[in-house]
Amino acid sequence: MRYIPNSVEGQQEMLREMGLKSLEDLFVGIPQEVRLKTPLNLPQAMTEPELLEEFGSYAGKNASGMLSFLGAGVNEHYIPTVIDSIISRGEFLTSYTPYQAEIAQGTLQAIFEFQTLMCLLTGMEVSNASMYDGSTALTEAMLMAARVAQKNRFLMASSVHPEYRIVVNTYTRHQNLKVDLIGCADDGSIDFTELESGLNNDVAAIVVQSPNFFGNLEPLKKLAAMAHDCSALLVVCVAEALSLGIVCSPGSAGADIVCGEAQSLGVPASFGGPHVGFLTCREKFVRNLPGRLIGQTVDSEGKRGFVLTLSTREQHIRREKATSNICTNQNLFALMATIYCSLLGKKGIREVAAQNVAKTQYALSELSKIPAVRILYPGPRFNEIVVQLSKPFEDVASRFDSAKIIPGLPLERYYPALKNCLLLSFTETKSKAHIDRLIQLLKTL
Amino acid sequence: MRYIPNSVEGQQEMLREMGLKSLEDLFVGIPQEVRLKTPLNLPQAMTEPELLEEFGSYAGKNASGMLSFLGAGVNEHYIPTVIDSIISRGEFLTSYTPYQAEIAQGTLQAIFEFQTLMCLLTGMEVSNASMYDGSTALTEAMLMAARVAQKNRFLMASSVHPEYRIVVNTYTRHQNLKVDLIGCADDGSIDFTELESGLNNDVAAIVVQSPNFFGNLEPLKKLAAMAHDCSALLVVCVAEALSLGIVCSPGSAGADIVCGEAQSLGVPASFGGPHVGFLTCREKFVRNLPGRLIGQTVDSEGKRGFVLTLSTREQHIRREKATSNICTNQNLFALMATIYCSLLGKKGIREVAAQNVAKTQYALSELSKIPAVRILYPGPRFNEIVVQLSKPFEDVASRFDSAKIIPGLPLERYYPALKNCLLLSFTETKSKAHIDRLIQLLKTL
Amino acid sequence: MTIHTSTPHINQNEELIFERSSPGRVGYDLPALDVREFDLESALGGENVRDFIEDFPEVSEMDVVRHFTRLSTWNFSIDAGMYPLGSCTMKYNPKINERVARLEGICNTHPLAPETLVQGNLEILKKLSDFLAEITGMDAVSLQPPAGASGELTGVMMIRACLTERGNPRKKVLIPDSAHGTNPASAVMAGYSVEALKSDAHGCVSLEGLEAAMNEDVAALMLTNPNTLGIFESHIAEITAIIHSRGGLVYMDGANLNALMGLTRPGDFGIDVMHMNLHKTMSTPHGGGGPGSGPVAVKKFLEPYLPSPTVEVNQQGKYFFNHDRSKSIGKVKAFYGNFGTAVRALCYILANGSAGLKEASSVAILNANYLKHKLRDFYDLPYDEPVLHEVVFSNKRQAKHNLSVMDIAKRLMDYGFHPPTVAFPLIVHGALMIEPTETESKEELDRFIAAMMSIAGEAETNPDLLRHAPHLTRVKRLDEVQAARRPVLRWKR
Amino acid sequence: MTIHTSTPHINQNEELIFERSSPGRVGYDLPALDVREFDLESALGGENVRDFIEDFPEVSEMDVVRHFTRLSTWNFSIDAGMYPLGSCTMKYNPKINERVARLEGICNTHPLAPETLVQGNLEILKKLSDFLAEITGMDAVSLQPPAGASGELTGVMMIRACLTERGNPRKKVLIPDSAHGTNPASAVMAGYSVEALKSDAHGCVSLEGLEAAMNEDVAALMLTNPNTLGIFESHIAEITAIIHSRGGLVYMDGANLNALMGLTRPGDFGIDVMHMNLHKTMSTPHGGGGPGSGPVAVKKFLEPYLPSPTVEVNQQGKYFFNHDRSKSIGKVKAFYGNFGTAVRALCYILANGSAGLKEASSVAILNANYLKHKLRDFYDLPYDEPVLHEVVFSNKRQAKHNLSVMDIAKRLMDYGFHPPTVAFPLIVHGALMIEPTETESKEELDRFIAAMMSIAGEAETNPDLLRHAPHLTRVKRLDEVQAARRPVLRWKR
Ligand SMILES: Cc1ncc(COP(=O)(O)O)c(C=O)c1O
Ligand SMILES: Cc1ncc(COP(=O)(O)O)c(C=O)c1O
Repeated sequence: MRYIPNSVEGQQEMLREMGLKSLEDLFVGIPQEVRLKTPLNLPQAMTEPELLEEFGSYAGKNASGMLSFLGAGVNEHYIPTVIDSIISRGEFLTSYTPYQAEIAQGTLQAIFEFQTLMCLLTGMEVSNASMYDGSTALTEAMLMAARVAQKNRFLMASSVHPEYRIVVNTYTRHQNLKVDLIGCADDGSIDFTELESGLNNDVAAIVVQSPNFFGNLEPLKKLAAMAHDCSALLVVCVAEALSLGIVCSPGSAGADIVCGEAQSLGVPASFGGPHVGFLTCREKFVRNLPGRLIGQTVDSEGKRGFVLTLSTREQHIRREKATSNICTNQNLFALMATIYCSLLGKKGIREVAAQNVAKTQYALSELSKIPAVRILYPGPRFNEIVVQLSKPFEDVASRFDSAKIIPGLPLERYYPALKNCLLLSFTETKSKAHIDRLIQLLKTL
Repeated sequence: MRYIPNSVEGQQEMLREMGLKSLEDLFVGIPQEVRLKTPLNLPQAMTEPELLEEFGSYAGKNASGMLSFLGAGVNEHYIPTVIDSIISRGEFLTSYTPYQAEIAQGTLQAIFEFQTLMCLLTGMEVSNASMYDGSTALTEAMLMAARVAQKNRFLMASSVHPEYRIVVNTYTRHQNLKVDLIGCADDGSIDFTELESGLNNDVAAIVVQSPNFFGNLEPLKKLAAMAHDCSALLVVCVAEALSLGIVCSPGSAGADIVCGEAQSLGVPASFGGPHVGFLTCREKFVRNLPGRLIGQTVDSEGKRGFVLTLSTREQHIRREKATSNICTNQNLFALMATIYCSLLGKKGIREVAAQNVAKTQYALSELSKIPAVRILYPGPRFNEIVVQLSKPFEDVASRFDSAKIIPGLPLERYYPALKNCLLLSFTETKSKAHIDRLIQLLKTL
Repeated sequence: MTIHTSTPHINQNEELIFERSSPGRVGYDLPALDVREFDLESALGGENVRDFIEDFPEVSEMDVVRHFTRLSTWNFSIDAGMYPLGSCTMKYNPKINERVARLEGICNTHPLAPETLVQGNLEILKKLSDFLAEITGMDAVSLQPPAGASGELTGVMMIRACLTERGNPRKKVLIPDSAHGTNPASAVMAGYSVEALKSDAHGCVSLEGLEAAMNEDVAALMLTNPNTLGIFESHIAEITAIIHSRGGLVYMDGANLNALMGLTRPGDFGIDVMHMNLHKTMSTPHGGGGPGSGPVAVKKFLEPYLPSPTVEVNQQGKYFFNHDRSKSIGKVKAFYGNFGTAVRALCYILANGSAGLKEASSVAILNANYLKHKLRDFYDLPYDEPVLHEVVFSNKRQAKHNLSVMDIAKRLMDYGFHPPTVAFPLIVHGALMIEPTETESKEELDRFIAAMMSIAGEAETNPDLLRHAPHLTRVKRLDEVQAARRPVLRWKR
Repeated sequence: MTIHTSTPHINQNEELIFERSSPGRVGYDLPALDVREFDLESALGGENVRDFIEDFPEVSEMDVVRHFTRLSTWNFSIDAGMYPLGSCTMKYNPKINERVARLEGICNTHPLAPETLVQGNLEILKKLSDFLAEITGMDAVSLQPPAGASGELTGVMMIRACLTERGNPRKKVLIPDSAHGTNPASAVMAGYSVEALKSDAHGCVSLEGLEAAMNEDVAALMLTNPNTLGIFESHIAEITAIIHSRGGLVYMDGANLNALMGLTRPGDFGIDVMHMNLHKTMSTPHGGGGPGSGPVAVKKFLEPYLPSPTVEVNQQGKYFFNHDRSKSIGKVKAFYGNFGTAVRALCYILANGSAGLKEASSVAILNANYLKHKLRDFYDLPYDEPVLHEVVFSNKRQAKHNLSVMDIAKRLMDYGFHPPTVAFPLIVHGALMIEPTETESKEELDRFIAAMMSIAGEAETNPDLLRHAPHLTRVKRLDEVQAARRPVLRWKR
């Protein structure tokens, strides 16, 4: 096997040195009765050319050349070429968690930069080194909020990403945490009457996503005030990190914990993963923060360096008392986001975000001219729009297929009430011509 | 411009420090009358997404999915993935010629390995660090032979790659060297009666290619003996380097200079370049060798290291008296060949070569069953075959196109006598099914 | 240094990207906006419009390439040298995996695209699940957990769901004291309390101890096999019998699967549910700490509780996601897990085939035993048992010279090797946990052995050499205490 | 060291690939042969069948990755730091160039495929040729020459062909003594003798000298403009007039085109034929010494002599190769030149556009002049003339302390910079030829300046520090004399 250096002869030589005859002699620890007697039932080993053909055929079985307006937390943005050429370097790609700091300063400094960038984007004081994705980042944020607030009831907007809410429920069920859903108002933002009726002093945190699943921005200042009035926290989730390039930071609005998904920052859709979650908070909560943290320090000669720190929060030290069970995170993808933010920079991050707004507003004005299309949730939005078709979606789906357009996400699956509704995303990757193609088709439905 | 770090403000600051007002002030050296007054007439700058679209469209205008049997010195072989991931490392990709040895040992050691590998493949004693390609390697080999032999007449087989012969003529014309062509016999090898009649003591060298352009092996031992009998050299060109994995080395047959094209060793076709030429010879000729040479030495502490050496042969020292004008060579592609040979190794280089033989012999036996196809040049061959169709090629060309097959190279363009003849190549990348597809089609012509 | 394995070489300094920043510098460009600029106030709402982000970097593309290229040269990596981190299976990460994972048609697919348009991806998920089931001898697999810890949590949640349906979720989970920290942490997140099992004199689960601890309050045993000492639990049959006989389930931490492929299967020795680390056993790159992939594999009776959706095939051979699974524990991650990592793992399994995977495990075991054989005279071997893919030594002998295991680890850096895992497992005081993997050659192992021997010698003759190591790195030993005492977790102007 | 630009760091040792070899090891695999093994004797002829190649390496894929990865870390590169090699234009090599050049449909095309199947490639060649003609102000371009020297040879051959047709090829070529070594070498290969022109006090062509040298035996002048001192030949009009008036042609070595883009055009100041180095001006990577691309550009009257084939378009807008060109000099390389390099160059030109190329040259000039301004008080400036993209100092002051220019160069390595070009041009004794290019930032330039100043200081206070430099590299100063005296040009067992 080309991945295994030691040839059969080489193996024999090693066995001889150990005074053994065959590899079998090394398996003595495995009781005979549980040894596998037959070979595994797997395909014959494939060579490189065969592997390329095999995976080429998988790729071929996926549709290509579709014009897609899918977003819903996995957003199509332009990804600078530099990112992949840097993360392809073996030094970043094939190194482990930086347990031995003196020979891992590259990863450590880069993630220290990631932590700083996440703080700048969210307007918070501390960031961890990454979470698996937006859904687990939100879940950990809520578990953290419960620890901090020492309470167990949450008010969560129903406009939080449905996939995230399922993950939250999967975890919280086992922590006797109670999560009450708050519906959304006609403009798309959280329903305040419902919220007020649910809010009281045993609420650990109000949990919203902004921009929310329908693309609308939540009134965070107001929410922060309400939460703080009954000594609850405001947890804000951002599933479209790029929005922070043009939308005021949750930190500046008074959020206590800000988490989310940074896939928008240079990470390919990749069928839903790997992406990269982030989790930031106020400094005073840092010892309740889950996940790895990189800290600055000095070496024995006083030179600046970086190390993993505050590990007493973590499982390898605290075991069952740890703030979370997370160990391996999404380091390489946090690096991708770091490179993306560095390339785009102060000017770029805002320009890209502004282009998303402009494209979305153009689409909005064109969509509003189509009688057969109703636009829901008129509130302020970043780059997504919910529309309702006058016809059942099933009846027209084939029309979109033949036009090689994926119009967006049918919402009924997640929101049974939202019949024939589509969630459409309009990013900087969509030209006016692209948008017009969609509009033309919608007109003919 | 994203490639230029200094912003306009930054540029102004530098100008101020120099006591200047504008960039214009720096152009004083350029006389006003020759200054360009209007902008260059070039397209607007393109962004990355636009560039990807642009080049994607070029790729789209090239045919894809064709089954090609083209060879003729640009051979389709499987290229291990490792090669590209290694040469993509900035340390190899973005470094210059290793003039400063202490910070270029990576390139220097790798090319020292290349030189060794070329010596092993060709059976020669010395190799240079690479030539532009097979055609210029052959040309330089002949210029070198003239210097060594102190004679100016060559006998060159007409079965040497036609493109190479054109390049040879382009150069030799200016060195008053005389190149007489020797035709080939019915079996495909050089015509000995012609050769003998042309051979005498004022011949500098006999020049053959083996395998020759028709795929046949030349009787090198015999040719070496004849050449040496009249104190001429034998120059052997190898356009299909992989053949050396299974065919006896020209060195062992008595060749004096062996040159050729190493594209077969891990280099993509890339529409004819960049490829990599090699030039090897007997030790005694080394001071007449053109091009760069890497040599082993020690540092001030006695540690092994490598440097560019014997530069007194080269233009930057010897100027008009240099052995050649070559400066930049094909270093990165010599590295690719080095990685390829390392991966394939002793066992692999022979196995791949043997597979080429087997596929070619299979094709040969199938072809010989087709009445409408005549096989020329029955002599021993490596992986190419010349066939003659009973119909004019133009009449059937469209049949191949619609079958998405490129049957091979029509030879008439290079050899007017060879009407309706095709040169076909059968490498390890062709499955039995591929070959059968071609055979089926040929049967129906 | 007697052994000639590394030499210091010039290496670039580099500040933080923020310190490289200079006003007006850009490293990007964007196609010009082809629709009219829209008034941000009215689009976003006046109070929502953000100004430029203070302190965000301003650098050129060249600055970025150079910054991160320089940083990368400060890292040790598998591509550069032997990385024998115990429990981490740092094997060669094949380049072909990276290539196939980057195929346009695969890496640019949206998780919510209609299933008819992503049949290729579903086939990848299904194939990999089936292969992992075959390798582990289990009946069903979910690829959703993004890492090992997440796999553990998923597994324990399923155990809880199953027991709850049987009438009693029970209260606690038994975990050997040699287990990885994620085990207890995961058990707790699934709502259980944890009871630690003391390992016996052989480093294994003590049957007596287990007998004593096992009762109707115990939901499950979380077993790592081979355990973190590299030892296969020889009483595995008795262990699983004890748990099962009293209505408990057996969870296996499969992080050490690299010791078992083709040799024995958890499904055949009584395991009910387990996770694997594809970023260990299946050669997917660690990327400096992730992404990973921690699939869970279960026996038939637990299949209903697997996370949703599962990937299935209908009669027409069309693949589809089954979301309609009433007993499912739910989801532990949005969508379908770290798909990109799954692609690489599938490529690795296909490249190896049945024989290749068995050879991988066999040679991994050979290499570990070779190290054990060669180093046992120089380092204390707290548990001298037959080991499989890894071996654990301790610093007991060197401790006589007041040398910590960290001193030995840091000194190894000067020899050009990444240190083994240190201070884990916790049952070994001053543990040096060495896992060479099958992709190291005898020559590399011999160089490592020579380095370890040389260090053992230095410990006797010149302990300070270890105490102040590393000497050849661009930063000397870093002060972790100060980092924790006065945390600086981000750059500030 | 006062300036903190680099620090030594651990770096792996690595033997030759042959020394890593071990019997039976393989780093490849091949699909099983699907046709029957054929008797090699009968296929190749008995005496032709070769046995396994003695001493060919036997290593695994992992060995290969590690071997070359380690080697790579011994190289300095643009991606790692400033590389101010005069005359080499070591600018940033954009990553997007590498990506587009690797597009399947582009990199896997065969040069002899029917033209109808490679229209995209022909369009690439045509577009690039047209753009280069516009940039240089010439009328026609051939992309065939694989490097600069080959471009020179091609150009001079064309001059010879043209003059021959005019009745007399003439005998010699005039070349300033400041020219690059390839110029005389190329002229000779084209069948001319060479007469060197002494530069005047300003480092430029002396008009008197030229007047005196120019006669009916002179075929051409080979001029480098700006010349190798970075100086634009201010009397360019007179120079070309003198040559033309006596029936000669003017060739321009365009290696320094990075100083001229958008500012002035050779075609507009009397040049008849020139070459460019795309691997300098157009950002294609040097790859440690190639591949390059050295297109030739000519005025209309020389077009018939361009190498064959040329790329043309017919009325239907279809591209085709024109091989039927009776006056062509022939071919200087098989096929169409280094196509892959051309793809990268086209990508660079398109990325920059007209304004971008002008900015590139302008900033390249700015950076060079900034260095000149900052360093002139520390290093001797043999020709204090207005310079464009590069500046040449000498070691005159340091020579007082018996320091060679090499000592200065080697010492720069300790500071983390690649040294400038040394000992060229030959007209400057102890030349230090510095070309920063436009892709270096002011900060990087300032660090380089500080390093050069510090070294100037060390030359006074501690010359041995320079004499024994470099100190921080993995190998110390290498013995080039021994290498040449007892050449070892290959590994032997
Ligand atoms: C034995 C063991 N279990 C569990 C884990 C946790 O896996 P992960 O880091 O992927 O969450 C690890 C990896 O560190 C491990 O070594
Ligand atoms: C001024 C000048 N002319 C010609 C050349 C030769 O170019 P190449 O090395 O591409 O043959 C060079 C490059 O070294 C050069 O600097």
